[in-house]
Amino acid sequence: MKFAVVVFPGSNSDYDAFYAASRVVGEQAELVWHKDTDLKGADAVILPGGFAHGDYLRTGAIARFSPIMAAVKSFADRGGPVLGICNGFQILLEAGMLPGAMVRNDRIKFVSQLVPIRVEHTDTPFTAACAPKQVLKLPIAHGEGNYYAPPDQLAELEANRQVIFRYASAAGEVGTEWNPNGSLNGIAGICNRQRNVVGLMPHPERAAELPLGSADGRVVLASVVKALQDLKSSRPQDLTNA
Amino acid sequence: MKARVYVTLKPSVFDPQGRVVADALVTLGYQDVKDVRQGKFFEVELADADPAAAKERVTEMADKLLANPVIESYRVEVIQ
Amino acid sequence: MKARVYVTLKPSVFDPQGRVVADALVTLGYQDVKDVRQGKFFEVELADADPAAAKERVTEMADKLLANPVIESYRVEVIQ
Amino acid sequence: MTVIDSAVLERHGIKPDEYERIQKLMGREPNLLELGLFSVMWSEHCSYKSSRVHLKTLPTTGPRVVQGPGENAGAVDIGDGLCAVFKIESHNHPSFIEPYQGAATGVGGIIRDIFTMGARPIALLNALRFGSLDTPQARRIFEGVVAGIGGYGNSIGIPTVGGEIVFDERYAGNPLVNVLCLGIAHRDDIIKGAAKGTGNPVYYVGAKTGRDGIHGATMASAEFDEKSAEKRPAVQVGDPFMEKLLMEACLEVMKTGAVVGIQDMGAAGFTCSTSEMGSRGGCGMTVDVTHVPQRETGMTPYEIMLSESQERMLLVVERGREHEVEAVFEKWDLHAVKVGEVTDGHRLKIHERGTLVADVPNRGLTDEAPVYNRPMQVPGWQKHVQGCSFADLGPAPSPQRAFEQLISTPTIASKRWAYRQFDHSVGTNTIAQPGMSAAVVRVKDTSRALAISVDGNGRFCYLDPYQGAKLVVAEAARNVACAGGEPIGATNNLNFGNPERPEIMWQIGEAVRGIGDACRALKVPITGGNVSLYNETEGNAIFPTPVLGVVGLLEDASKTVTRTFKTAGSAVVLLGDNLGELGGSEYLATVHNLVAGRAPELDLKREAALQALIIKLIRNGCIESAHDCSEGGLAITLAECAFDSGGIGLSADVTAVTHPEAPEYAVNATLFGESASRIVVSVPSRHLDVVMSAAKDAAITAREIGRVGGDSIRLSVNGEVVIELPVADAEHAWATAIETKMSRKAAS
Ligand SMILES: Nc1ncnc2c1ncn2[C@@H]1O[C@H](COP(=O)(O)OP(=O)(O)O)[C@@H](O)[C@H]1O
Ligand SMILES: [Mg+2]
Repeated sequence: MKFAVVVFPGSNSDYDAFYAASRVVGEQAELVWHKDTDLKGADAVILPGGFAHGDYLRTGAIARFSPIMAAVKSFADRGGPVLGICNGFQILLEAGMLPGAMVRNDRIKFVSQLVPIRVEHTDTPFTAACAPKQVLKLPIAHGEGNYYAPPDQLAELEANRQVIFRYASAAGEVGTEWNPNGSLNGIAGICNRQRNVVGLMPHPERAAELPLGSADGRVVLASVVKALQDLKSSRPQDLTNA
Repeated sequence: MKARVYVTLKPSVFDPQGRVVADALVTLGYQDVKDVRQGKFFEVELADADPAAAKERVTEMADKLLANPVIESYRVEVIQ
Repeated sequence: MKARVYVTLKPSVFDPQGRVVADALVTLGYQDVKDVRQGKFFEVELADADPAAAKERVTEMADKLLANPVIESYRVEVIQ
Repeated sequence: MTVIDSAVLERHGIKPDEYERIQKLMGREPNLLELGLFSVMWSEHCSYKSSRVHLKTLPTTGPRVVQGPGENAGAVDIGDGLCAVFKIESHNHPSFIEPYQGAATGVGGIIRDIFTMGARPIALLNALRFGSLDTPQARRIFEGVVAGIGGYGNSIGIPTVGGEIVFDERYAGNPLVNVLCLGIAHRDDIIKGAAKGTGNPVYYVGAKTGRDGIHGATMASAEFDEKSAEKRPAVQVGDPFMEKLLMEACLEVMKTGAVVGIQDMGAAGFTCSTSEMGSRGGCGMTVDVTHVPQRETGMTPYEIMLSESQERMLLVVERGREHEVEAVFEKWDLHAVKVGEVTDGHRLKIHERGTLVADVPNRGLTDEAPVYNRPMQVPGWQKHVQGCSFADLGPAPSPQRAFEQLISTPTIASKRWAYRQFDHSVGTNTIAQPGMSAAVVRVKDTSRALAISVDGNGRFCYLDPYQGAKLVVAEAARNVACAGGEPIGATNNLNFGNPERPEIMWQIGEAVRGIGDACRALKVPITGGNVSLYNETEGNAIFPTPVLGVVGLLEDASKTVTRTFKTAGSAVVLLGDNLGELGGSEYLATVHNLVAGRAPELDLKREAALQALIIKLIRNGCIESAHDCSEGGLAITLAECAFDSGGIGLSADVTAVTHPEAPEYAVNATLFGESASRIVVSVPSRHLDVVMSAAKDAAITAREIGRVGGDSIRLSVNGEVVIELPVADAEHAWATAIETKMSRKAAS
């Protein structure tokens, strides 16, 4: 399969995602410039981490207007798997492709450390290869990862099982003591109603090899490979390129 | 022609920065500080001359880009 | 008793944020945007009731904490 | 047209004899603009006029050196046709005036030096000095500097992987912010900051020029006094987003092969880049300031030439290939504008709307800047501070109490409060993260990794600048070796006071001599560095603080080890001799509030042998962990091996040293002395014999002093337990000491 990794001005984990997808997971990957208008026939799209446009206005606020985003939207509307990592997640929120918004970390400061997160649901293309409630050790590196959604919307998210990752203890317990940024309900990642668009603050692409401190992130990218194979075997023609 | 857009977090949204500032003020000895909310504003300079038109355009900018309706509300004010 | 402190970068100080926002607005089609400067403001709620006293105290707070005198200037305004 | 009187010269920091020299070089009176050019280029910061004669004595060559001092950064060969390109820079004065922006722009500046060479930056480190965290001012500066370093590095996406932080009152009025950046380049892609080819166009790209930073270079060359407040409009604001675009665009533009030379505009801005590129290339340059993109209106040529606005680059492009270059910059929404041309001869000609406003010999600004052999004199107090009468210290405090005091003293405590604000995982190369002593980054597409450490020790250098500097080189190299890296190159940052004072000049001379001797003995060439002088406030100089950044090479990245214990039952072995030297130790400073005594001895031959040994042991996979003994001595080093290990403790028993001048201090000297050339390793029993015999062959003392295991730190001297506490408690105190002080913020 083929990953498209979108490069926004100010993206800084774009090559990390490209490297993990191509060199670690061993699939095809292509970096796609934000001014492009097509996704080069990719089967899955990654919006990478970084500081698009410096995050000078609000994280992701300006990037959502990039020409490529129209293609990403329609790709997602056709059911194509889209993963937003950190800044990519923030862009998906600003673009309205995922519900809610990010505010400053409750302790204000930028946080950079390895944290455990719990996989809440495995029925998304980016958790398909995970074990239920599997705990992944992934690095976070953000100043605005404090997820917010209005009460009704939050309730809806939970009801629809759209919370995909939650900050947790190494043993998988959830609670404020393991919440690094004040996110409501300890949310680290969510998906859309159709479950094909996933966003998370932690960086799976930066934890795909043991020497880097954790290889737990690999399964997130490996999942989409599996998901697409399952999809292909269930449906002859790949709908994402339809 | 100048306009200002004031953007604040909605009351329902927790404002960590305001909170930290409030705490700092109290520790500095300003016991009477009850609460602090932090906001931002943009001073937009336009070529356009007509106040009414300017207000409309700037409001549009705020809707589209300067504020995030999920968490923020804004106020537009034309200066001169 | 509420007061607002508006903090802006001194005119001579470069404002990258403002520049990026201005560029974004232009690319969004607002060609008539000449310049944008970004600032922040603090809404301080005080137990203290007397406006004059409040203004004085809040000005002190701005000096001490809310504004960075090296690169920023501020304006205090008592609301009610 | 202003007449150039003594007041004007004063304002430009130009001494009368220097002005005569200028007139000679010019063959006439300079105009005000020309004077401005000389004043910034002849400032200490740009000209190294006080340090040059000493820097010349440093060893700068070696089989791996591809680029020594003189370019934007140094480069060493790391195999597979790749080079490590690295340099350290200081931003001390700006960080004192505006901590966040000062530190941020410091990071931005050193990053430009690296990608200017055609290298992709992959790692940042920093060496920081602040006053005591018990003062609000030090906390404010510390908080701002750390936020600024993170704010810039995190945004541009270069991981901050290591550094060191020391807190001492001597830095209260003069914090130090030294930042090292390392990048990787293909040997053949390295590009220099030289202009060549008459008629080639000169391009300006990046941020617009404003009035910020004017005379920053001269400011960085003057002492602080109450008047420095007036210099405040000079504050520059960093724009990491712009720099990110510049970095990507420049690296892409270099691939076209159309770039002849390139240089960033740092200190002395446009003046420095135009004159240096000209004189390096042995040609001249003509520019018209009218074409320079300007942020503010009504800027004069003087302001444009001297502005230190950040995130700007100057390129010389092959004539006829302009469009290729412009196209790349356009892609990144950057607009490269032609501002001039390369010319024959050696003159820098500056025009405004076509009329010539300045015409100077570019070498006069650079190579022919004054060089001073300033008088040096041993400070009167030097001998005095080297003495230390333990008699006056009263009874020796209990080791347990001293230990507990030491693990929570900010200089020794974990620096996680700081580095958790630094993105260290971006780039997916970081193998040894901040907190693990030397940083280790892998080199993608090879089996190799680089170990990097920055170290300084102002206290040792204060007691003995020559000895102290040698110890600093040894520690930095030892830290790198403890990660398995073979030291292959070093950069240095000389932070000192006012060189016009003979005592300070003596410290500088001695320190440089020490660095040279140590680097020669350890075969580590100096490939570059930076000098920051006039670090004084109201006549109080900082400790003389040379900071060394050493880069080491691991052929096999997978072999690297960290400081932390891995398995219970392994043997704890001390390599090197425990001499119990307390002079200048953290123990004396923290427990007795005393900076005195002789700096520890250092036998460079033994140090070299020790480093060769540890590198070999790590390569052969005989040891599980290695940690160099530095601040806090053996006791703290052993504790640090237990910290971050997941709670694995140890119990060890060491032989007491003899401490003639004060026998009752023998135990504390044994535990907290800071003798050089010592490493604590943990060894699985099956490898113990190999390790011991390898040490024997290397003529390095090796003693098995204890065992890894249990959940407490249990240290005995001559069989008697003197320190015992649960790892969890000790680690908690060590890990949270700084955040505790920082959260008590406005309290005092
Ligand atoms: N400013 C900093 N930024 C990043 N890491 C730091 C900083 N200060 C200290 N560290 C990390 O803390 C650890 C301890 O540093 P140090 O006390 O100098 O020990 P050592 O000299 O043995 O490396 C090192 O891994 C270092 O990289
Ligand atoms: Mg050190």
